Amino acid sequence: MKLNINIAGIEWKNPVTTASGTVNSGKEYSPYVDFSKLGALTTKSVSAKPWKGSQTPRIAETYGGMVHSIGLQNPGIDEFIQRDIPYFKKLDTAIIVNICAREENDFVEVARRLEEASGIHMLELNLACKSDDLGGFRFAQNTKWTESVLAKVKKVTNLPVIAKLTPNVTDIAEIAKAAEAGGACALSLINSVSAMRINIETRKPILASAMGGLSGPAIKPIALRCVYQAYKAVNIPIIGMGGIMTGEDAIEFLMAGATAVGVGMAHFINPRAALEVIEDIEAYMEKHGIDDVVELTGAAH
Amino acid sequence: MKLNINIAGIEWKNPVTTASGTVNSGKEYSPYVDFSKLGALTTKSVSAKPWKGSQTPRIAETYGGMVHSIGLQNPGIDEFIQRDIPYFKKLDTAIIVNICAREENDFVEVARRLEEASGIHMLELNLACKSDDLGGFRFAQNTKWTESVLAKVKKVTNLPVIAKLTPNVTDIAEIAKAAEAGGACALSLINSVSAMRINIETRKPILASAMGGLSGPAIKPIALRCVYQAYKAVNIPIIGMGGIMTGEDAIEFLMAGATAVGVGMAHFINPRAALEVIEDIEAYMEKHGIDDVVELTGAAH
Amino acid sequence: MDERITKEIFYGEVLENKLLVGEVYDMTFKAPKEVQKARAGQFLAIYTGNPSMLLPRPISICEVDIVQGTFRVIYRVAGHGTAELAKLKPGDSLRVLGPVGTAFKVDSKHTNFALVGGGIGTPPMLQLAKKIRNQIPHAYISVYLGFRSKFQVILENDLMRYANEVVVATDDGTMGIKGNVIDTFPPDPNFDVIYSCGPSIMLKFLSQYAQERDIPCYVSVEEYMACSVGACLACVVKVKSKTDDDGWDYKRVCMTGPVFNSKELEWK
Amino acid sequence: MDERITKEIFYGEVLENKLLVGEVYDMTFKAPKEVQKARAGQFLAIYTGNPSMLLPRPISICEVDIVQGTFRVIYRVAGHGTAELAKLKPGDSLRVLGPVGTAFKVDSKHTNFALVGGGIGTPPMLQLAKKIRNQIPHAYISVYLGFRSKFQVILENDLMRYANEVVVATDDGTMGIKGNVIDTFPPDPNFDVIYSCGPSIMLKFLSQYAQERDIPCYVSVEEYMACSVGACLACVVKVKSKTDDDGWDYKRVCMTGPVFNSKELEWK
Repeated sequence: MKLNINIAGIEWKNPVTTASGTVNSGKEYSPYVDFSKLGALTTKSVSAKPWKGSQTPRIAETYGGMVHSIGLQNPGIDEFIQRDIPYFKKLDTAIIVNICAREENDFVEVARRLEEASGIHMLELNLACKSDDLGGFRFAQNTKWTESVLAKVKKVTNLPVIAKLTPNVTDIAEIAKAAEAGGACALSLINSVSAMRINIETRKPILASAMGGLSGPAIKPIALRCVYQAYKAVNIPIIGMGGIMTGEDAIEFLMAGATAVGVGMAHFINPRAALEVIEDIEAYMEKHGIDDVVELTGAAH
Repeated sequence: MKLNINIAGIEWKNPVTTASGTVNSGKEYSPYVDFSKLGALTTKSVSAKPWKGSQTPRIAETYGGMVHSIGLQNPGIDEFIQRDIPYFKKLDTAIIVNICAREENDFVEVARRLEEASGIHMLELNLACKSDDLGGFRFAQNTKWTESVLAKVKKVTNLPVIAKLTPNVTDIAEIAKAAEAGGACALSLINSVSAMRINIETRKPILASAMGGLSGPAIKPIALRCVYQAYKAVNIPIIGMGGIMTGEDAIEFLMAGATAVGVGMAHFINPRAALEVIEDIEAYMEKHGIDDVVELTGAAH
Repeated sequence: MDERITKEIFYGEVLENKLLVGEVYDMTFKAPKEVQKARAGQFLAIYTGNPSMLLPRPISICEVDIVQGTFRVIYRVAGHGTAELAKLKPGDSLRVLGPVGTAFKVDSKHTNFALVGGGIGTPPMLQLAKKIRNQIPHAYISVYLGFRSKFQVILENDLMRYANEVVVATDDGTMGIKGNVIDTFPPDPNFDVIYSCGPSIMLKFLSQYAQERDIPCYVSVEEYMACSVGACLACVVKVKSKTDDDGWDYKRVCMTGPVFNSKELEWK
Repeated sequence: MDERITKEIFYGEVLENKLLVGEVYDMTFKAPKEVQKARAGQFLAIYTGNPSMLLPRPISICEVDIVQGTFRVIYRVAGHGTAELAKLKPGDSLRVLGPVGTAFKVDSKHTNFALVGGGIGTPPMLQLAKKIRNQIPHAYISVYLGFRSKFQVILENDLMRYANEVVVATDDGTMGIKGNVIDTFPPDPNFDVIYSCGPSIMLKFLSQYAQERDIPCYVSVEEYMACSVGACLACVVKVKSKTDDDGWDYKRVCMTGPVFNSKELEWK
């Protein structure tokens, strides 16, 4: 039974990674779960300079999910390289570093720094980042911005570059095509869905930033739809994510068109969630006589 | 304590209506709940000609919600007028008829027919309808289409026209503004979120139409965000809906900027849900010493 | 208001909920008021109790006991929702909407009844057999049941309480006749009427069979449901229509059905 | 792998879960293995058991009984999640992550201890008092508690098991001194150290008080949490930083805290 996959020349021992932002760089969860058993570890976003992130409260629970505005707090690429790369070297899994930026140049800058560093296998651009240059919109809310930033990053790195897209668009297919045109080796779908909660006692939004991203099983059907639509639109592989809690969820994503999946918020409910997803996929394949996990990709089309 | 509101000259005895499509024209639920106690009753979409709707399966359960593609099955305006208007006359509530169409002219045609009929208080245009004329997109996925269809309908009717918008857009604020410019007396926010489920045993989408709309408490935070953004963008009232199960949910919508709320899928879990929402709002107002429900509208801004 | 509020969600108290065969459970619960209204063929919309699975599950009434005030339902754990029901223990509370839907109509002029159950479609046949026996003491009730194998057979003995004969077929021949349920019919049937519930492929063949022989045939059909009261139009089925241009129209299983005259259905 | 899997989610068996005062519940549950690791000041992330509310609720450890193998937690029903916990009955199972977070450090050189609890911040003071008493038998432990009214007062008697004195203040004067908890301090305190948990406004004033008098002061702070293990960066608090340009940086309450040296916190 073949569980391993290959995305842009990078071998994953199985089709499961972490969704960026949910396990930081992996260390905090390491007493609970061995991330070396995953196909890949996707880090929290790192930016050129340190970002302090949002004011608190940063999260609010919702029905079957949570809205969050962490504000991409991170120590910046310098400290990231110093602090996390030695840790990654102890792990036996593909390392995907997610990059955030408020302007194109910063995406390029961080990509350049990571190109120089060692022990990194893939980059993932968080194109749900908002930019003042874009009138407060997100990079992946426009085909030109999406293609442009990817093309510029591709120029400075030989690492495969994954484009992580936002579902907060009218037409995910056209954005997916733009990412492919820009040189993305794969798409990560989806980032969180723009949302909010209000505290009816204080009469204020719960999040200090008012709005944030919705994650968790509540959004899984939206994420599946985006993967399904993008699969029809592009030829590059898709890493599906959004509310995956179980192997059944993951298999839905594979059938919708994903080659791999990311497990995110599920870690907060069960730190071993990603491992259990792998086990469940294996059990499903065994039960259904599937020899190679890639047979599941796009099976629902 | 003042619970009644006024939208475009139409008096609602309280700020609660039904979300279109969930209670048909009201009759089926009438053994379970007295819709005369609501501020308004919003009907299922009616089109110029009879629509058969989607193949089955038409629904699939999701975590905290459901995806559905009923395909707007309805008997067409002729039978609607004959069958439902006599029933509406027995109800002591504002009647809002929701209209669906695949082309502008049909919106106009149905509005004209309803203008001639009696016993109707408001119209609601389902601008989440897809159109071949629009390349398969939805009317409310484009500012021009939104404004245009509203303006045309406004020409043939004196009834106030509500624009029901889809959340499946990059920028709900600009669509809201277009609807206001087109002459909408109010916005209904939100229609369901494009989504899907896959059956991992049959390896097919569960819905015959593959994709459908996600409803239920899962989408409430998305709906709240849309209401919050639209409230900042327009001056017309907003009817908030999407996953309202309780009075607390409804109050969040009011505080996000809604003047009224629609209760939808909650009926399937509790046929008395809308009445309980009214009771909960009253209890909240009493507890917090609020004299007029409109004080809650936009309180979180 | 001319409309009166006559219906409401009710709570039943679980008395028993036991594994019958395979993944099939047999649950009895108390709801003295509501059993009075129940008729053979109707179903209950049972809520899972798990807030992540909000929609009720439509489950046929297998048997009602007016004296004890109990419903009996037999259901298969087909997914996570029914798995929640399987967890219920005696004393637990069950949230239910119903009974809803149309009933099997029994014509007192009929004498020879064929009741045909396929797999998990068998349960409603029990209350129907009971009803026929009560209404027509001299009725000759033949029950034909089809299952995958002997390990799935249910209700055979229960049905014998009311039926004159119960004939079983299994796909693999491990019990009764090997083959499908229609293979068990007598060569020259004298059925006045056929009632059935089971997989749609079985209902389709049965419908054909009945039509060829001009035997009235009533079938209970299934479809994904949301509201269970006729409002949402999720659970529709194609029904022949003389006025419709296509010759068929969608009817609601929860409202016009679940029991249909098989002649009216548009079989694909 | 150089990392070893040393931690996992565990299940506790509820022994007692009773209403204490107002909306405050007192729950004891068995988890013999995990109590061994618990230290005063740490908390447990307790799952609601309701699938619509997925995140665990951070709840301070009130008391551990190593012999009985039990945790005691006291929590207020502040929302739907804690309302789910309040429904738990003896024999029920409870899903828990932890103990997590930093502990109150007790310096054996200290003699005079002030433990200050505000409202639902009181519970962790109990295990702390117990720890101090065990570690420093001759310690003089003064406990100062502040509540809205006498109807909210909790743990006064429990604390007397370990404390030399327990002084209560209420906002409305219905019990003890009328006013806030700092009003109950002696005019010339000889505190070697202050420990506290309570509303942030109280902690802020207490921190000021301690700093003016150069008394070490440790406070346990609260913030909305998601992962409880330091990964998600939801539960941050502003901590003074010499290297940061703004003079402060965000630290994780679940990891660097919940117990902080009050001097390190950036009070707004």
